Amino acid sequence: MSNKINTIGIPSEEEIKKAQIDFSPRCTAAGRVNDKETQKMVEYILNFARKHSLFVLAYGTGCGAIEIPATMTSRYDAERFGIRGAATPRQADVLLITGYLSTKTLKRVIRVYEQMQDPKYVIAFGSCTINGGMYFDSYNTIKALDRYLPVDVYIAGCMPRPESVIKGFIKLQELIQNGNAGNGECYRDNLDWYRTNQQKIIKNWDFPDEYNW
Amino acid sequence: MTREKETTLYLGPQHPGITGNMMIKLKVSGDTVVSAETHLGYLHRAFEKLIERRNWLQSFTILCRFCVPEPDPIELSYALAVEKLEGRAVPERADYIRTIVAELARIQSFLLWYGGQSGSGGLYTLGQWSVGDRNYILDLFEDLTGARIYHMFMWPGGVRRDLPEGWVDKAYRTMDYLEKRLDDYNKLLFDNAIFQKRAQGVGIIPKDKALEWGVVGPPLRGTGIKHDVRIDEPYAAYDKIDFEVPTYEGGDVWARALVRRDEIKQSINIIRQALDNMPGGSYYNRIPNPMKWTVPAGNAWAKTESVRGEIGFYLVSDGSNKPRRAHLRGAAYAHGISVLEKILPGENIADVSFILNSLGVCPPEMER
Amino acid sequence: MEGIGFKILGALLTTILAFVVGMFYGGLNRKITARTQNRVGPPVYQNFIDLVKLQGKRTNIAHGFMGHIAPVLAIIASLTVLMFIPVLHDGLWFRNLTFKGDLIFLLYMMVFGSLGMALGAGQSGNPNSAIGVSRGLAQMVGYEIPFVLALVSLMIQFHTTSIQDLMAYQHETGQWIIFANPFAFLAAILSYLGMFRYSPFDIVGAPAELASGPISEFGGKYLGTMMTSGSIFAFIKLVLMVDIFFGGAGNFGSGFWGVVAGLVELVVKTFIVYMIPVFIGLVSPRFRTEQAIRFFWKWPTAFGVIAILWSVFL
Amino acid sequence: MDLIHNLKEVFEIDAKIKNDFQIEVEAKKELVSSILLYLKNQHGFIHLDHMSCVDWIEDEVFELVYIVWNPNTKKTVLLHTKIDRNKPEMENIDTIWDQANTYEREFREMYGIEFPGLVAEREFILEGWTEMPPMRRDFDTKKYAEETYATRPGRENAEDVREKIIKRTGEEIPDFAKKYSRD
Repeated sequence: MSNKINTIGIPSEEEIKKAQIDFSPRCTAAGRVNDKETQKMVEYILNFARKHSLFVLAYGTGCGAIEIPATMTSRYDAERFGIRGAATPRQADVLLITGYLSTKTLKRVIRVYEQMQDPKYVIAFGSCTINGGMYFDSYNTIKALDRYLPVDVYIAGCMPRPESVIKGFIKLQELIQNGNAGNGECYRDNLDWYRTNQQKIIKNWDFPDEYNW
Repeated sequence: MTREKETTLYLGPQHPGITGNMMIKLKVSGDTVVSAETHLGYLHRAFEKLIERRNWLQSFTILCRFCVPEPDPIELSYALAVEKLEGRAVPERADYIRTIVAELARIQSFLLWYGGQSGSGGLYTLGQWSVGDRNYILDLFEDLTGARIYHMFMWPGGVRRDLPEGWVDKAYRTMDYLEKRLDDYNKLLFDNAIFQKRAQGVGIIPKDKALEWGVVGPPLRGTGIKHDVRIDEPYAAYDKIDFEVPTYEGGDVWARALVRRDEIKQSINIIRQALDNMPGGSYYNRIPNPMKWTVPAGNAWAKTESVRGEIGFYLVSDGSNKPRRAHLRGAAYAHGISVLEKILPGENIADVSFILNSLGVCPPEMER
Repeated sequence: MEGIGFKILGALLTTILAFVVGMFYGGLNRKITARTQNRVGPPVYQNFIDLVKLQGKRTNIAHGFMGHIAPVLAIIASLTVLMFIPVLHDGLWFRNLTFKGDLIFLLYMMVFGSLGMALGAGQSGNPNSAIGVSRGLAQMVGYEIPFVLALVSLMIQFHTTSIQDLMAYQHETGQWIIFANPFAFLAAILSYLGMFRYSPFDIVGAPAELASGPISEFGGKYLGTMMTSGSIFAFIKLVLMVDIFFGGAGNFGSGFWGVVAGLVELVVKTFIVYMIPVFIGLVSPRFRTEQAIRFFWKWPTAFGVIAILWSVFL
Repeated sequence: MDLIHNLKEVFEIDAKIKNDFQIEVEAKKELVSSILLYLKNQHGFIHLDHMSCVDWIEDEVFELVYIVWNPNTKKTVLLHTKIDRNKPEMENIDTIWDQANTYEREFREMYGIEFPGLVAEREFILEGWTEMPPMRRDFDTKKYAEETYATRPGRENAEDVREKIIKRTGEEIPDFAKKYSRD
């Protein structure tokens, strides 16, 4: 599998080396279950199904959520690509991070992400998930989402228009078909790295008692 | 009925029925809500802190993101407050354009409300229609301001640009189309016996308490109290335009829905009048170089009528090129927390989302 | 023609038919919904894709033993009921285990699937599931009464507890029971609205209220199995309706072409019946639980009582 | 204008007319709750529009603003008061208006102003916050954000982002975007 960058927002390998920072762990093909060499036909069919049946979790984490109704309804109609809403994380495939994440929401988003079942995908909306956007100096929002959750596709813009949202979904579909999307395993393998980052900003990890089902 | 065991139900932050990223902690006995508690902070971006670091014009990029479904009234409140502080005059044409933009914002937000209200009640068809048709309004915005949602259009001293060529005709056509469609919507929603059953007698705000509780906007007019900032303290060109403010008695979800149904027609009427009587002349009383632009020290309180009620800005200047303090009074500030906690107990859990939508609870403007 | 191998083949064919038709109807529902809502909508085979994806999920979480067994119970229930429904009148292939008392048997078995789901949802610990289950059971109490009344009125009127006999009667006289006892039909179709759980009776899994109710905690293959069971159940309900009230399908002999013609007739008839809950669902908001029960105990029950009186005195 | 007269008479404070609809009053912090009660009960200012807080760090004070509105006369009163910034404490008025509770919780969290008698959870908007109350002016949000959150490195040169993307992924610039390109 090539090391081609699947998203625009993440800097390339050379850039990372140049900047001397450790960015999100990159999963190699060996770490993936959907290795195309082994179960070629089955995986092809499954990937086809995965690609055309994306259940999006109904969680508007930020202001980008205002374009989701527009994307889902009659003019743009995302359902023709098999994209539909799912009410709970157990049923969902795609987690949309619609914009900035405050630390309080990030805690819930992590929880939600961990409740979702593999393969699961993350689409990040808007410039604020890429580099903080206009909230670059805000004390309560995170600046680079892929430090805390593995992101499959970034959609740039503030806020992205429904057309670009659909473009993002199509990009995700391409990645799924090629077996390059779905970073659930990657997240589990590098859980320490992600946890360290998460715990740096979320000081209070407790959930209410009734939350633990 | 015997006392059942109470269950704690977390409505949100991830929940299809919530009107934004917030959480309502419900104590439920059977199907009845015993107590409700609003939890906020999921959308806190520290806007007011950030505005203290931006200059007067840069603040606009942040302002419109206060409340996503209707950014324009917030921009307008801020612009009015700055104009009050500085004493800057606004050309008459700008006033009319502002009126049109504010009313278009109102219509698009009402169309979104149609979707929310009917969707939370289980009628998804109407939401698909109205949110789809909302795109026509957003198209008008796009032609006028260059963006669908966030416009940053109404600046201190007027508006950012003049009406583009052909825009007026397009606006007329869109209004005609919408008026036709509204009949369909109303047939589907308001003539529906099940919706009437669901909405009547639910989420009642008592008339004698409404003002004291801080209820504003359509929920207030739904209790029969006639209060509208557009009439009480006219801004923009509302004092030159003839329109009515509908009120209904009852204070329940049904009355609020009726108020909104009538208001959207009034908005169309206002836009038509404003387009008819559009004066010529300048649209912008130019401000000096924004980086050096200072506003005299003082404080100002300006409010406008948004879809969900009055939106006010308390603005303090210390004479520098940055606001000292800009504090938004969101329309939903009282609705979403204290009013909700008062009216939810005793209701059915099926109606929680219904009531949330009819109050127009919008979390980002509560926590900013 | 009555060998055991033949029976098994028939059972398999019935299952496949029920699965395919049920899933396609789900897709058609989505397509028709989309067209009503001014949209293009997903392809009609979308439900199959969804199912493959759900079964292809790499991780599946179950909350305890009942969470694991609940979808199995649901699908067993639906397959069992399917075996006792005469799908075609003449087609011996699709008769399966039909026996003389199947109408009474069905009344019991049709509850079974919901109970399995209830048990599984109860163990997940999610309050949404628990509330959804209690709502579902309450609603079931609501719609079962008119449904039972309707069927009982038919049993009284035609002195039989066998669906096959009802079909034979309709075939012989040429008069559908919808005309012979219209009130029974009204009671049954109204309780069907509740059984299908489309608006206005989708209170069990109401998204805006309870996330998705009992199935909140089911994902992956569990959800897929639930979905399959739901599709088969939808088919069963439709076939039962057609069998009882619309003269059944397949009065063209038991030859190959007779069976094919019968299946075509079945699909046409069930589709028409299916459109009733779909179109009502498209334009109705959701009832509250107590409103739904009150509704069922008012009009459909009244129709059911009238149907019984009708069958006794006519 | 008997409101201004009455305020002068009862509380010995000067009210001044701000504009057609607004009257501005400045009062000592001890008087605030009685003035608000008086306005609410005697003059029909039954609607609490807004409460605000301004940090005047130079003068070492917090300025609290209460904005009340009369639905009959359509007049607004802005009541200002100043409290000591080093030991910020203010009377709790949620017995007069319930919704003041929320504002006061917010000020307690954002400015560290204590309201004795305020019954509510301390955490309102922030969660697990250990720094100084963030809306105080001496809290540097940019510095905090840079220290706390991982940031993505910015551009190194002024190269057009679009060209960079082309080089990296081989994507084409759409036609409509070409006219905004630099060359």
